Amino acid sequence: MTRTTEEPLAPVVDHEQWVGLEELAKSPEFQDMLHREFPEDATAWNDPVSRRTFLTLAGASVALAGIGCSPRPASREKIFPYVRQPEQMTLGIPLFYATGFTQGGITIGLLAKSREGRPIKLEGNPSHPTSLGSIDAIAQASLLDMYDPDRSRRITKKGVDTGWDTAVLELRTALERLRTENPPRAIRILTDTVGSPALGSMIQDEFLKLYPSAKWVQYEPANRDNVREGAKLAYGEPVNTVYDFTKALRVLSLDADFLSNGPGAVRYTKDFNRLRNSHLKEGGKVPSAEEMNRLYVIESMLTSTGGVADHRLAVRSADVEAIARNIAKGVGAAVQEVAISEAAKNWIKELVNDLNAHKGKSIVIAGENQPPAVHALAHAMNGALGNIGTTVLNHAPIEIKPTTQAAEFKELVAEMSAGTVGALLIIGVNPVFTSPADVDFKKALERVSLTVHMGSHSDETAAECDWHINQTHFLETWGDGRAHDGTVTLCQPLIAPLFNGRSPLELLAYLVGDRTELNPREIVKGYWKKNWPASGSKVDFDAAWQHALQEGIIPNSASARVDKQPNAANIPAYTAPVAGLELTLRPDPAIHDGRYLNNGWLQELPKPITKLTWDNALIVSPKTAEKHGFKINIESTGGGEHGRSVADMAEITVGDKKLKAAVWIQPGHADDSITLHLGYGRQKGGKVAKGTGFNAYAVRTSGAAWNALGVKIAGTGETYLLASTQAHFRMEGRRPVRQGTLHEYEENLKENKRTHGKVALFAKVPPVASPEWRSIDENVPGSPNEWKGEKAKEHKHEHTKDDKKEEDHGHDDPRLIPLTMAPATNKEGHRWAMAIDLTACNGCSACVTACMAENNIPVVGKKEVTRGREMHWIRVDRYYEGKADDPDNLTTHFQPVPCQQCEKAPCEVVCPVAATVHSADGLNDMVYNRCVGTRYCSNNCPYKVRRFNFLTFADWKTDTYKLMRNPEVTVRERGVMEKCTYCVQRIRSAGIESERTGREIKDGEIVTACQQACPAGAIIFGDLNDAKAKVNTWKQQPTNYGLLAELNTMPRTSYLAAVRNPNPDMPKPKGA
Amino acid sequence: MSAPAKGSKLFCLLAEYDNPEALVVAIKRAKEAGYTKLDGYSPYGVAEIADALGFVKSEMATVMLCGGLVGATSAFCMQWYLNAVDYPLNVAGRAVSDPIGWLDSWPSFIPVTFEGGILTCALSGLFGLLAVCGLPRPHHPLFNAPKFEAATRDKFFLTVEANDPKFDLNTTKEFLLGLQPQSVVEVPE
Amino acid sequence: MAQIFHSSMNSVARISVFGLPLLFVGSILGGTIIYRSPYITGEREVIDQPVPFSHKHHVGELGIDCRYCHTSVETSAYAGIPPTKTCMNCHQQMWAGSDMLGPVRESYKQDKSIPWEGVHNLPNYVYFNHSIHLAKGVGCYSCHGEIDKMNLTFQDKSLLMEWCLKCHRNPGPNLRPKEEIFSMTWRRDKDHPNPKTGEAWTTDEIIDHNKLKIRDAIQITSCSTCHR
Amino acid sequence: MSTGVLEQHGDGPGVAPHVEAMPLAIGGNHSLGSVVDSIGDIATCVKPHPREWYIVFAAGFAMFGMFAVAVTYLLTMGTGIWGINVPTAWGFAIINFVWWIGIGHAGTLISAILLLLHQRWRTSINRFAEAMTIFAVMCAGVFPLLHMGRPWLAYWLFPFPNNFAMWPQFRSPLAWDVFAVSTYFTVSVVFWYVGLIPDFAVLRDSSPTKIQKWIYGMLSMGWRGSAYHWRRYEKVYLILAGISTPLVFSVHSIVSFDFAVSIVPLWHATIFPPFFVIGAIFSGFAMVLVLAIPLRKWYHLEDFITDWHIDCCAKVMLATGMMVSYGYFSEVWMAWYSHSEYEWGTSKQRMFGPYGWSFWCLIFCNFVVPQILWVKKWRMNSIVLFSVSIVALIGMWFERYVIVITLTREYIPAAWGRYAPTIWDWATFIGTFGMFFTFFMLFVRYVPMISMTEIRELLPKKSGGRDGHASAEGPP
Repeated sequence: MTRTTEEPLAPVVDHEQWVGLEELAKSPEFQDMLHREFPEDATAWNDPVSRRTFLTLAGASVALAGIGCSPRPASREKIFPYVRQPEQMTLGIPLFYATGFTQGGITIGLLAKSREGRPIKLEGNPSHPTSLGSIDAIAQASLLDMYDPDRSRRITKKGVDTGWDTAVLELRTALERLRTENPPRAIRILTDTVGSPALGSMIQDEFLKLYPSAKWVQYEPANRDNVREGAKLAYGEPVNTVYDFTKALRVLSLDADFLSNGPGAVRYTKDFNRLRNSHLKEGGKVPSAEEMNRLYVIESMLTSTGGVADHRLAVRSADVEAIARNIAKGVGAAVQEVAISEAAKNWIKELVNDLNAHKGKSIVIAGENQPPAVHALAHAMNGALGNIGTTVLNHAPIEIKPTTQAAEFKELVAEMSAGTVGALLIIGVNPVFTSPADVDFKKALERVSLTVHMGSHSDETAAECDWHINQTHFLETWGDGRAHDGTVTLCQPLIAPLFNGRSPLELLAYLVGDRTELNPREIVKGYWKKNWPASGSKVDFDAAWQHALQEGIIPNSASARVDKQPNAANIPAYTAPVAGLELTLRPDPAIHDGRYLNNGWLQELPKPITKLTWDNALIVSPKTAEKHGFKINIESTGGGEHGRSVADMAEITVGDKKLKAAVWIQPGHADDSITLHLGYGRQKGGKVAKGTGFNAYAVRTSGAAWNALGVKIAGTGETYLLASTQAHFRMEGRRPVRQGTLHEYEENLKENKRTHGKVALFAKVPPVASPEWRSIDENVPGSPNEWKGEKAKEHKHEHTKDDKKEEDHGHDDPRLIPLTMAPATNKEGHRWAMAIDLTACNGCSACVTACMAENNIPVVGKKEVTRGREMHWIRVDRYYEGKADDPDNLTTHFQPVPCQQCEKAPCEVVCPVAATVHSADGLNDMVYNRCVGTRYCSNNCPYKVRRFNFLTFADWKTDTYKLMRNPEVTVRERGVMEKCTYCVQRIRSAGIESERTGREIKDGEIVTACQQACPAGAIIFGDLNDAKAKVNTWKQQPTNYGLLAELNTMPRTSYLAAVRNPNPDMPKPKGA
Repeated sequence: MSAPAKGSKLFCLLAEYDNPEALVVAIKRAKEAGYTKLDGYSPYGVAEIADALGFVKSEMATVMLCGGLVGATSAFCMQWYLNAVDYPLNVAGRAVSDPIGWLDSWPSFIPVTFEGGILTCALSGLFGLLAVCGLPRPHHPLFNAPKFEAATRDKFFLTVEANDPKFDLNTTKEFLLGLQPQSVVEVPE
Repeated sequence: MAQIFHSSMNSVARISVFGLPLLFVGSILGGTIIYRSPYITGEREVIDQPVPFSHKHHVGELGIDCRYCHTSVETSAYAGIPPTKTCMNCHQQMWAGSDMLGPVRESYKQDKSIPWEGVHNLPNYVYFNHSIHLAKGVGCYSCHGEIDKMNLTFQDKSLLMEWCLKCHRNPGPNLRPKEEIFSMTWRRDKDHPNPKTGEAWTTDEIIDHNKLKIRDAIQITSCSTCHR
Repeated sequence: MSTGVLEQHGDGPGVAPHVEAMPLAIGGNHSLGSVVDSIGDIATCVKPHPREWYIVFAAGFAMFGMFAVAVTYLLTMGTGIWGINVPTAWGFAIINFVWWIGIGHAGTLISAILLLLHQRWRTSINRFAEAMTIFAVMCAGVFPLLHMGRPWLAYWLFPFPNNFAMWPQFRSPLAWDVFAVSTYFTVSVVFWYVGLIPDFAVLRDSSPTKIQKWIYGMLSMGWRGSAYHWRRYEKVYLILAGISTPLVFSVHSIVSFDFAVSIVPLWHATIFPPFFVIGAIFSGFAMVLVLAIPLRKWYHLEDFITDWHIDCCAKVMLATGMMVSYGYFSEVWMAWYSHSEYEWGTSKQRMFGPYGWSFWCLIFCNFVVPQILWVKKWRMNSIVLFSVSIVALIGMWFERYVIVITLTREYIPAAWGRYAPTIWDWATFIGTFGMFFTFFMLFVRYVPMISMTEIRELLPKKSGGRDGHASAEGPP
């Protein structure tokens, strides 16, 4: 039942399959169920979808049976079989459907896993160019949005429920009146960036045609205006630039967090890591500096991209342009040099040389929050470096209508204020919340006679509009979209709309009227029937359509290439930014522009760098904080470093706008710069969103959408409790993360024969019990230290002439003999193991959300996070090396830590009830139903990867969440320990599959959820007993080491040290 | 307390002393006189009285040793059987599939073995003591005797039981009165 | 000094003192017996169903194959409770007017499930998989008993963990040739001989015949085999 | 009931002890009967109880009520109401468990070890020290139970023939704990009760009312004081003392295994068992003094609990206080000498990290303050001694706090955290004081708090006693 053996299937979408749930949702019983606070027996839901009930539900009642509350048979459950069973469905076997998740007009292809008609997990679509099988944290977590109980469930007119038919009729009448008025009153449609061809065509070709007075405006706060404007400056048209990192040996990022934010981040991370591979080449050679890419980053706020950079220069965001001009000049673009700091000059000198030495094999990429000039400069540099057409590919824009959104939006508000707009249809956006502070959208809205809001939530905008129509989630309806390179992506529904929502396509189709196709499926199919990309041969549309649905993409539909060289002439003249504090606004790494604020998975996801959860903050550098007297008090109470930080509050003043917010001190941040993430501080976000963070839109003006200068900040004397899951960032000389440069790697490999090729540099921790490499290596077949049972003890060395030296006798060192009385177990059968490549990991945390979705991990809330009780089974530890106040020379390390599945697991030996023991294939099993909750195992886990249900963390009450849960994983009740299991449910399913058919499990057949999600490909999983397994080739790398392996825990998870490729000619940090 | 009612069976004769030394002398004399069903009563344990009675070594040590050994052995065997034979689980690599090899982790079983031994030893001591002494016996003929309550306070008593082969009410009473008691009373059954 | 207690108190006291430990041990043993009793496990307890479906009639007398209704038993964890449609396949013609089948027709007409009472209920943290048991040669009979003789279905075995473990520790006795998986009458005796030897099947012969190895006890008694 | 002969004084039977040269074990001019009157009459309520009894009992009972509230809330909500979190998965519950069980150890030690060591001064204090043991173990015992995530499944820790065929995992120190603590409790109760049988017989015979006679009569099991019974009784008592001695060591060793068997830096240390046992004795004697000093004043028991007793306890405290201090030194030394980054790093965190104050607090309480006891004058001063004992109790609590708090900063710096108790931690902790004092005050009221039998044995021969010479088994 794993994905690799399962062809994604197109669902049978005759109404029959979905009718059950649709009708059910209308039934009073269901409504009762949803509204009842304490459903007595949520399993007895008379519904075909839950017919197999949710296996996870009865944990509590069963456990209570144990103490005699109900000594009678475990449970007498009712069974509700189908009346007519859908043909392709087999109970208990998941189906995968290709679909897509859209944000900012760009769609990433997904495979949605469905169990008994419920989507339970989203995975990347390997055929999709933006995904290639991986997924980012936000797309992963969008599953939870669908099941969000706070979603709007009705269609209302001025707060009063109306039906769909009434709504459509009334709206049509109203629009018709506006149309026929003389002169016709203006009608406006406001959407976010639309990349969906079907929707675009619906708006442009049908709606706008029917209503000539109508206009379509797109606006979203985290828009790509600067990118488009920059492209226009360089090419005269808004081309869509796609980068090919698989060929780029040198990369310069100008404030671009291209690895974790923006279109194609998943694909770019994948591509970037193709060349960021420290694995030995043929003949056991360390890759040379020319075989590995090198990343230079100039940015203000430390990002995931900056975290993995080989060289990073921290400057104010506003100062990037000046540096960019000088670099551009250096690489030969036709721009003028401008004055920059001495340090920056030194820094870019070698950078420029390096770039010049890699013409056609480099990329310069600029961030979305940089002004158009910087984008134009980046294009100019790429042009000068000969990258256009090799690593930098320009395509026709993928937006249906590329516009300058901020300007359009301002214009719209002006029209509205003037009272000329008769009707405004707001579809899927929340401008009341997201409009810049100097654009009073809310007030302007009052002057519009007909306001219609379509959205998934009854949000701030819904409250101000006459009409509210609840919108479907993308998993509930048909749709299409375009990948970052323009490839058309088809989105299938996985379930009938849970709350009877309607899709924008449907709404517009009804408003246009006189259409034969009113059903979203018909609309999308109809559109593509007409617009199927032309190809040489004649196409049977139905077959091609079916195939495209299965693949999730329409083949060969990427947007057309634009072959133009950039022109540096249009780059506006340089004006030096004023000195002093700047405020940089950015979309939040988890909740983006605020639309996911009610998503618990994203709220609780520790942000890649700050590790903050549930809040945003004014992020400043240590020096700036010192200057203004801000500090963070790690409280000695509660979670402390592991959750509880009391930050000073400050008030920032941007022009005449003020905002009070907490200050977070971030090493690596540029001085005199403040970063604030958008999206928090919503009034009507929902239960989860309530009371979290500070509204950055309050200080965002249309003139300074991303970057404001002349900002003032002053402490207010108040404090604010922030929940950061990791405040301690030093390694304390312990080196949990081992790292080095390519050069050091090579040198050490030469010198260290004694350690059988292990790189001592990466292993500077004093031995505690036995040498770490031994305990790791003996598990690896083919390694010189492979366990050979008793023979290993009497190992007699065949002396050759060259190895008479003392240091060649490593294995005679008594310390090198494993100090254990217990011989290794589990030598036969499967031995599951994992390796994590720290060179590749950029801390994006997609693995964390994937794990939450796969393993039914509860969200605990801010209060519990501040008490150190977050439940993530895999956490990404983040360390800094270097001085906190020297941002340019601060090295950041990311280390994902799941359960290490130790062979001699310290947790097991201390459990008094054998609730955690080893399985025959070497997994550290955690048996939730046996656990009595002594928490001793957690104490004894040196990695601290065990998580405890201190309170009832799992949500047993919300019905929609019950639908979402993975039925293959027990939902843990209060008082039970839990932890990473290597996704044992996947291993067991594959095991049953292989046992049933009498074949072996193939390498790569089982992928863990974290591995599957990881865009960087930093995680590999497989069978140690399969000598050809990829995990074994990883583990034989000299950089392989076990975290705390010196404790003799013999972890099955090991790490490959982070190897960087710094430029040896770059200026060294002071005092180094 | 009045003299025993006529017709009721006699249990013993009870002689009262106010110090242990006198009681010891009296017991020795009675033993010499050939009485066998003798007992001495004191408010606290006096070694010489038991010695004089010829009860030199008690059996309790054996009882408790056996109890302790049984407990310790069964505790060890229980652990081995439950964790190695009945459901041998691989705990932190400290187990191998064969039950004998599993004994390699015997040090882990010592604490429970020890505690098991101590527990059964103590319990066999308590219940053994009660059983061997014929306790609990809240009702006893001696409690019929007047003044016997002083046996727990400050008096020392000698009893010659009526079922002693040499017992004869009058001669024995005479004999006892010759041992300088503070009083001699007849104790009915 | 007067006697405080009547002489009968001697016996009372002794019985209480020496009886207490016995009572303690006895109550534990009693508890373990009660918790294995059919009262607790629900073994052999006949449960009323909305429609008095008789396996005896359908399986024993009509000889319908298990898989006609329990379609996914060979491929999925769940055997599958048949949809109403399956009932109606026959009962549109047969017994079409019978009162007993009223709820079935109602279900079909109103598109509403028949609320069957679950008979074999496992706790939700137990992940039992039908398909692998059948594939390895464990017949329906081993867990469900003589279902062909049951009027209303009942649970034939205790379904206690120790019962599961008994077979997981030594699956041999419960194996049968793959042709006989669904047979209710096949037994491993001389009356059902191995055609090759003419004797009763041995475990090894069955494993050879089925061409699927049986994993050893250590593997299939690992906790995560059933609990995840 | 002490055994053998006080040979260090060279007294043969019948020779009057050198009372002048010896510290006074019994003051005043007591006879066999007056001992019964002065001690037994308290238990039979012939003597009125002082006002302080009512105050302490009422306060204790009120706190006990708070305990009930805290436990109810705990069972309703889960252990999350406490301050525990993921690096620090054990908090107050385990601190309190170790602390209470350590206190309990002094009772057994006084009863058993001092009996074996022929220390006459144990006699006056052993009975209430044993009672203290039992109640302290009860207080200790509730914590491991309550700290479980699912306490209703606590019975899974016992090997009973269950129908899921699962057994306890006997390699876990917690499984050992279950056996150690339950054995310790059972044996302590047996030991205490065996000692009480003759005293119950005394109360049976001396109590004024019929109902008291009936109750004490039942409790005394019909004890008559027969010489045969005495001989067996004394043998059993001696062996119980003999097995209790290793039991005490084993129990606190096993409690220390909870830490020492783990791999947490500074927990994984061979010094833990002796270190814990000594610490237990230290805190136990402090608790004995905290109880004895007011009790002897309120009940006018100066004749039985003399200054000599108090002085002996104080000296034991001083000695054990020095031993635990050696333990603190040794821990730091070994951490440094081991050259292990984790051991030494954690030591530095312990001393100078966020919880450094608690380490220095413990050094102050357990090392600095007991130095006062070198001075005899201060040892003899009830108020000073009482205060030092209270400080020692606090210090020993902090010792366990420091140990548990080690979890906040151990191997992986990224997983470091903090720990702070919540109001419910405190309520549970203080609640166990209520439980302790409620039971202890009831004990004082209804059970002879000093062993009359043994005191009478200790009286000089001229008063009808045996000079403390026992009668376990005479020469053959």
